[in-house]
Amino acid sequence: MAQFLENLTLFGVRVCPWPWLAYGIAGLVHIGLIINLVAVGALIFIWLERKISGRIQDRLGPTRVGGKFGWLQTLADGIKLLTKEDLMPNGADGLLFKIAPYISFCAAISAFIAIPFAGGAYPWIAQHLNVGVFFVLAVLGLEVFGVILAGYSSASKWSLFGAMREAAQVVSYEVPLGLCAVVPVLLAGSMDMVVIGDIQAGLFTNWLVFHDPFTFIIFWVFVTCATASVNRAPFDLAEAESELVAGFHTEYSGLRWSFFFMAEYGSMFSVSILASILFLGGWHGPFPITSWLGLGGETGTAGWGLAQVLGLANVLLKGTIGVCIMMWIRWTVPRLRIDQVMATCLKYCTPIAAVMFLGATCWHYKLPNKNFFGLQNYPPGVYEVHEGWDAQGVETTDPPNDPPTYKNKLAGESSQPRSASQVTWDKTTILASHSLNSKLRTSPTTGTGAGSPPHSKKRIATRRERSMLISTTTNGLRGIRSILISVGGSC
Amino acid sequence: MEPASTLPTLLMWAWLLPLISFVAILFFGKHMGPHGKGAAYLATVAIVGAGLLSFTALFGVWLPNHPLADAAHASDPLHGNHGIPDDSHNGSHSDAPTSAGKHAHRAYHGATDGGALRNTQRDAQLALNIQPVALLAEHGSLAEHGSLNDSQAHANNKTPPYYNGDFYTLAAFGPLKLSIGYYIDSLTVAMFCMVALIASCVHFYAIGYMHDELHEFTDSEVTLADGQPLKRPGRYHRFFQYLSLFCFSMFGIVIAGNMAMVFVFWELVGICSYFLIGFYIERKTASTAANKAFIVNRVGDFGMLIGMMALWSSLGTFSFGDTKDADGKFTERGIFSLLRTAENDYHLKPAGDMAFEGHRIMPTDSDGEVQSGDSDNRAGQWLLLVAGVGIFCGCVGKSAQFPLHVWLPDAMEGPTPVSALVHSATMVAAGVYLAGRFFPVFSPEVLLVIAYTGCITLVIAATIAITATDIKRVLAYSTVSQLGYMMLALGLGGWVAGMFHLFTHAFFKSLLFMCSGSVIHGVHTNDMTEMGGLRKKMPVTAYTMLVGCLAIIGAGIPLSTIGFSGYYSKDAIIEQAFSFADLNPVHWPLKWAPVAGALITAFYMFRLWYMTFAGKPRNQHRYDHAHESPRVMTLPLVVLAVFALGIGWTVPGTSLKVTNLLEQSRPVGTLATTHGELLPSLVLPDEHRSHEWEFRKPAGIAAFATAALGLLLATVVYLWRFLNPDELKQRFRSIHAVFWNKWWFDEIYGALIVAPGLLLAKWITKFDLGIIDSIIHGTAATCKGGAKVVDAVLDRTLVDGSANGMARGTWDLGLWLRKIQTGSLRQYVMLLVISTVLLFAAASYLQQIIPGQ
Amino acid sequence: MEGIYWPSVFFLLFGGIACAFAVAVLFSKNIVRMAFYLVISLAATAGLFFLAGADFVGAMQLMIYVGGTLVLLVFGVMLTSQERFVEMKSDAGDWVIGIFAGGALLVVLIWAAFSIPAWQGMDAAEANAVAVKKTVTPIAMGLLGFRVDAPDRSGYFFPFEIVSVHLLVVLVGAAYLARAKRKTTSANLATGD
Amino acid sequence: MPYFPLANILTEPVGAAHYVVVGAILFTCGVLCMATKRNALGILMGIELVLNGANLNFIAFGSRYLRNDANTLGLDGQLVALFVIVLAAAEAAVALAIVLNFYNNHDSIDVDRADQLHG
Repeated sequence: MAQFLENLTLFGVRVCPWPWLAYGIAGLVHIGLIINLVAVGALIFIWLERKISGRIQDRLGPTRVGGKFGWLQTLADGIKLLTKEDLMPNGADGLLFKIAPYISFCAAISAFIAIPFAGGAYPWIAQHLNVGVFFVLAVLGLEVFGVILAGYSSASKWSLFGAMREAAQVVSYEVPLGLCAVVPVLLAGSMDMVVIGDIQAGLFTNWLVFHDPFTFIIFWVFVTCATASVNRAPFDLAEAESELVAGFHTEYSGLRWSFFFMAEYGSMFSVSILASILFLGGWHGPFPITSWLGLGGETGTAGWGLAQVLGLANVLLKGTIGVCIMMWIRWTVPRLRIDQVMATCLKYCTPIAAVMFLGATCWHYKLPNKNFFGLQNYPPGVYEVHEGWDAQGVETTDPPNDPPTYKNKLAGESSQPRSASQVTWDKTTILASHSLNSKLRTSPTTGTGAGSPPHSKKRIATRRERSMLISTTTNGLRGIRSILISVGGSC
Repeated sequence: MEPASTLPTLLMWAWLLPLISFVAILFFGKHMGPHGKGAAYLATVAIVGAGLLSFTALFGVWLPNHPLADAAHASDPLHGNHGIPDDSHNGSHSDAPTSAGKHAHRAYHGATDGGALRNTQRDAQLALNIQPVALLAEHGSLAEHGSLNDSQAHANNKTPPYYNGDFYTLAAFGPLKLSIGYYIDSLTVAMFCMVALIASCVHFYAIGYMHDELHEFTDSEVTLADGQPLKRPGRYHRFFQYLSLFCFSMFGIVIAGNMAMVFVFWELVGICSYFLIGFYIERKTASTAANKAFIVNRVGDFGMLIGMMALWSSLGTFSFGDTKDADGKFTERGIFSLLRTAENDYHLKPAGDMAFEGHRIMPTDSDGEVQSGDSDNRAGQWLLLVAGVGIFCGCVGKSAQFPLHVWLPDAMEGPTPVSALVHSATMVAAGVYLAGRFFPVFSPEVLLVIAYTGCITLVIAATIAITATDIKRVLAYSTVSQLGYMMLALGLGGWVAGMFHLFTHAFFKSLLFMCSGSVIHGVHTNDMTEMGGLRKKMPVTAYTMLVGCLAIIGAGIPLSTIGFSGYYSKDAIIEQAFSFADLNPVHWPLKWAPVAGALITAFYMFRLWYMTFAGKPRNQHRYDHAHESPRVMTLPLVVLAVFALGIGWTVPGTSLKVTNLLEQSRPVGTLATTHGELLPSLVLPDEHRSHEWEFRKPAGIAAFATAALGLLLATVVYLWRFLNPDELKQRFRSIHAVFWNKWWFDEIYGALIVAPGLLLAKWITKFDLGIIDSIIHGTAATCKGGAKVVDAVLDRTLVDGSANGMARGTWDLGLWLRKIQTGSLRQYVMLLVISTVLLFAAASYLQQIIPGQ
Repeated sequence: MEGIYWPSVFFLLFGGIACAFAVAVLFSKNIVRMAFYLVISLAATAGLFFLAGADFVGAMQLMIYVGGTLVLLVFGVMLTSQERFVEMKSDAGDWVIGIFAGGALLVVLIWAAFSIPAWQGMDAAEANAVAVKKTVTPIAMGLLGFRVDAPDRSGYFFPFEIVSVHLLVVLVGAAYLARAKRKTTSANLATGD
Repeated sequence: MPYFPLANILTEPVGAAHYVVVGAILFTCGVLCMATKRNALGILMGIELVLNGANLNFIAFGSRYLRNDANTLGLDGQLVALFVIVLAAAEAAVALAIVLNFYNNHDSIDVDRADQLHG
């Protein structure tokens, strides 16, 4: 996005004369999109939840507002919430009470920063992190912070109990959740969600949930833990109405209360998308329709755009289905007791996840590049680890006449004017990360540093990264090494 | 199938299976099935598996690669060289001792196909007994040739085919290597099969026999202080655990590739027999018997250690076989090939170092008065004598030979399956097996010792068996007697005869013991005087036992090839004895003892059978309660009966028979008539000579006649009751007393060894208490007094003073420092910060004021 | 705007936030607010880590410190959150001594930091020439004992294992220490205490 | 006297020294927290601040953006920082357990009450 803006010229005039402006605009656009996604998503999901719960309970749900299905019901609720009085208890800690909902909301939104909505060489993602999975889990863990602060600052016993339960629960469930998430990372050899999604291209048999029996089991553990970590029924102990009135948000009303709900639905959506990317193929449908139709191809073409939009639709659809399943569970399964919740985590989820992790590792070691269906059609790039080091740990130098790559362009090394179609892609760039750091450090020089020759051989060597191909089709020592490296890549 | 690799593997697993079973039962025995019943199945499966592997090794690997004599003469290294006359040795043996005229046997002169002829004759004679008259005639003609030619002209037999190597090297101390190795020839394979087969039968039998142990066991023979019989938990799984270890140990001896390993497993067998004999450990008799077996065996093992040391110090190796590299060159020579070198025509000759070592033990003997051989050689011969007799001492202990035979009858205290195993295939067989294995090391003098030992043993044991009334005790002495037969056969040079008797005896003796166990199981007593007429109650036991009895007395049609298994082996031994006595008339007892033994054997065996199964019941109560044993016990009896009947037969249509198999592993250099070096008059005949009609006829007739006479006597006395045994007992009271009291061996040992030992121990105790202790007490008192002085002068003033001073100083310092320790965490942190800053400041200041920076 | 070096701007931003909220932690009286400020300070520190090229460590800082340690901390706060503990004042004397000692320490440290020329930083061109290197795989390989970045340096496999075991022991020990004590006396049971 | 390059901080890259200064401030704040807070949890927070200040130094000395010469710690700095973080988590768990125990026994989390070890 930023690169696009940076090079965008309208009528011969560069739209963004300064790189920082391009970055600023790109950031604003991303933020706007994500906030819209969460907020509008929450609107739809709240309506959907009411409809689904109605149908499950053999009634109609909202029917009045907005026509036949009551589809504007949430909007009406929102207006009602906006007009409510903003109450704060007398004994409350004012600052924390006010700031808590925003913390939850921000955490829920932040998770979307690293979530890709369409893959490929030029993924649709706000910030392409090479530790994406890790980042999303970390940020989701932050959400609990708002809940705890809310519980504490409300000066209410109900709230405090809810917050305490929430803290215990989320902290416990992060362990099996992380263990589950490590398995796709291990199989892909990368924590980059784009890579994890892209290795599942092709038929649905390539989805990691069908990779082997262990991933199939661990997918369900992941679903359980994800449900628990976003505090949904049957794990919604923090807001157990029957015991704690409304738990941590007992004292909240109006817009602050709705922020908590937006955060909840946002995080539901984000863990559903996370599950779909990690296990269910992400932006790849069950059948490779895009490749059958001959879509895709050069970046920036219409076919490519259509394929990306299809991928976006896939992600959103899978996420929505995940959210719907969570609703289905909520209105079907009774709430557990807190000790049952903890037992589920500590006695079942964690050991199962650990054993399945081991099993998946063994499978990967014994049958590399093979899935449950015995197919061998993972793209070969899956098991390559691309770094600037070869197997002996020696930094590799490039042949001088390598084609310019994405990395080079990002670093502003090439003086040629770039359009998206001219960029040559190779395998390495899929994994090429442009972290916050690299962007900050290199982008200001793109304008000024144009045309400057490479400084030294060392610089070329360090800038260009070579792929380290680890053959996983042979067993023995090399197989072990591949495991080590994929574990290493996943750590 | 490459035998060099498959044989060790197969036999190794056959060997290890019982070990696995043992370990599994050791750890999980109690939890295997109800009351540990699964342990029995595990042990049985293990031994049956071992048996299957052994038979696979025999029929699948050994026999296809080593065809028996008839099948391929030329390819067989054992027989191949018979046809090749070795002229080079004619000269060297021309000065061989006298009595050449008596050596009127096969003389093979150069160019003819004499070897093939002889083989054909011999095999035909053994197998079918065709036309003895014609054979006699041929022998006669050959004998004339022999008188013309030198009797020693035919070559000695080479090393038999074998495979040896190491499974695992435990340690190597210079040239001495301690390893778990294997030495596999046909004897090994056959022993494996025999041991596994009998042990399998014993296991099956024990499953039924030991069922008492499944639940709480009431030992009626042990009375507690309150008069109640002992009650204890059953030890079913423990029994099978020991059985497995026992089989493992026996397999270990058989497969062992070196003396050290033999010794290790030798002792393992000993400890297993200790466990099993003392299985009813609460019974005083059982624990005493176990101790007795163990201690008596130690006496023999002491001699064995001496023999091993003699061999090791002079030969420098423990290994039996030669180690060769890929090119067939020797890398390391074994005992056998060191002592019987090809240069020496495989005759026993002391190795180079033995003369030197021999001087150590026989320093005065260097001025030899015998003309044959130089003095060095004689010294070496003495060392060989020491080594051979030493090794044989071990065999004496293990195989219960005179004078160490006293433990075996007492070993009856163990459960009967153990007796069956100990008396047939494992413990006592180990001794005979070792004697057979070491046969190439034994010089003629040693063999003479062995022969006399066996001779004495067989007669004494047989006489004791006549009077014994305990059914198992009769069988026990019969075992001792039969072992005497084996030793006698080995000592007379009849290697195949002795080993063959080991095999046949194993089958019929285990059969007899298991039958007796079945009887005991049925009537709950060992005492034959309370039995009688049981034939009707337990027919299977009775008739299988009858088969066993007929086998042990060697029933068969004389001078034919039809008979029970014992017929073949015992006749072979007697033939060998006749052959030996023919050359050495001085040693006439060795000729007549086995004949007399055959008579006594027949008598006491049928005495046993009649007293047990025939006639009228002597104890009606016991008779009424008698019952046939369950099928799991009788089935092994039938199996063993079949083997006891037919183990000596040739498999129809083939040349497969035990003697032919054993012939394949005939020890190196034993197929020639040899002479003693120390006793020049001693002549050890070639074993094949005994098969000549000249000896076959009298031996066969004598054996048959004596056996028939013994049988008749037993029948007269115990079945028809023409003679009242009680009257006989009264009439020959003194002889009966000798026999009944087992020749007073136990009493003599008690008076000669145990009592002086106790007396000596008492004296030494007095010495210990009176003199050594007083010295120590005096020293202690002196030290104590000195210490008191030092304590008063040095310790209290100097040491204590300084220590107390330091302590006081520390105390005062602590009191002062105490003020700083306020217990407040925050003050500590503050102190840390301030002192850090001060340190920084000091360091910076110092850096500036120190010159040269 | 053209001359601005953006990483420095972000450094100022994050560093300022970190320092400001650290000071806020110091001077805040309310224990829960202290925890809250601490979270912000630590998150800003994570931003500084990102800025220094240690993206993995930064993510770890977010996840473990901000997500884990502080949750524990807040948990403890709530377990002990009675009015008398929420605000505990220290002596004024402590503050005075503390400010002086701490100020001296700060001065010493800052003075030391700037007294080394090599730590002053590079010029812009030189800094731009520094290669972008990813750290995740090298760190992971380093923890597994293979140093791909500096083959002559030793790996961290053994410390990694020790720390793993250490963590396990610590967590078990902590659970043991913090377990609920059973009141065993019958008097307590009778009074329902 | 050292040179304080604060004037052109917006236009020039920062160096390790700047990071060290931030680390020093965090460290000092942490130490003062430990020295002045009576609340045991406050002291824990001080410890966390101190550890973070130290971590910042490790990262700074290991970063090639701040000090691109042969003497950087390289990845070792990051690895040590990782260990510090992990150990800090462990330490926090134990310290919290101790504090809770202290609270259970003394009904207080005032460290000034924990002076049984005074001399």
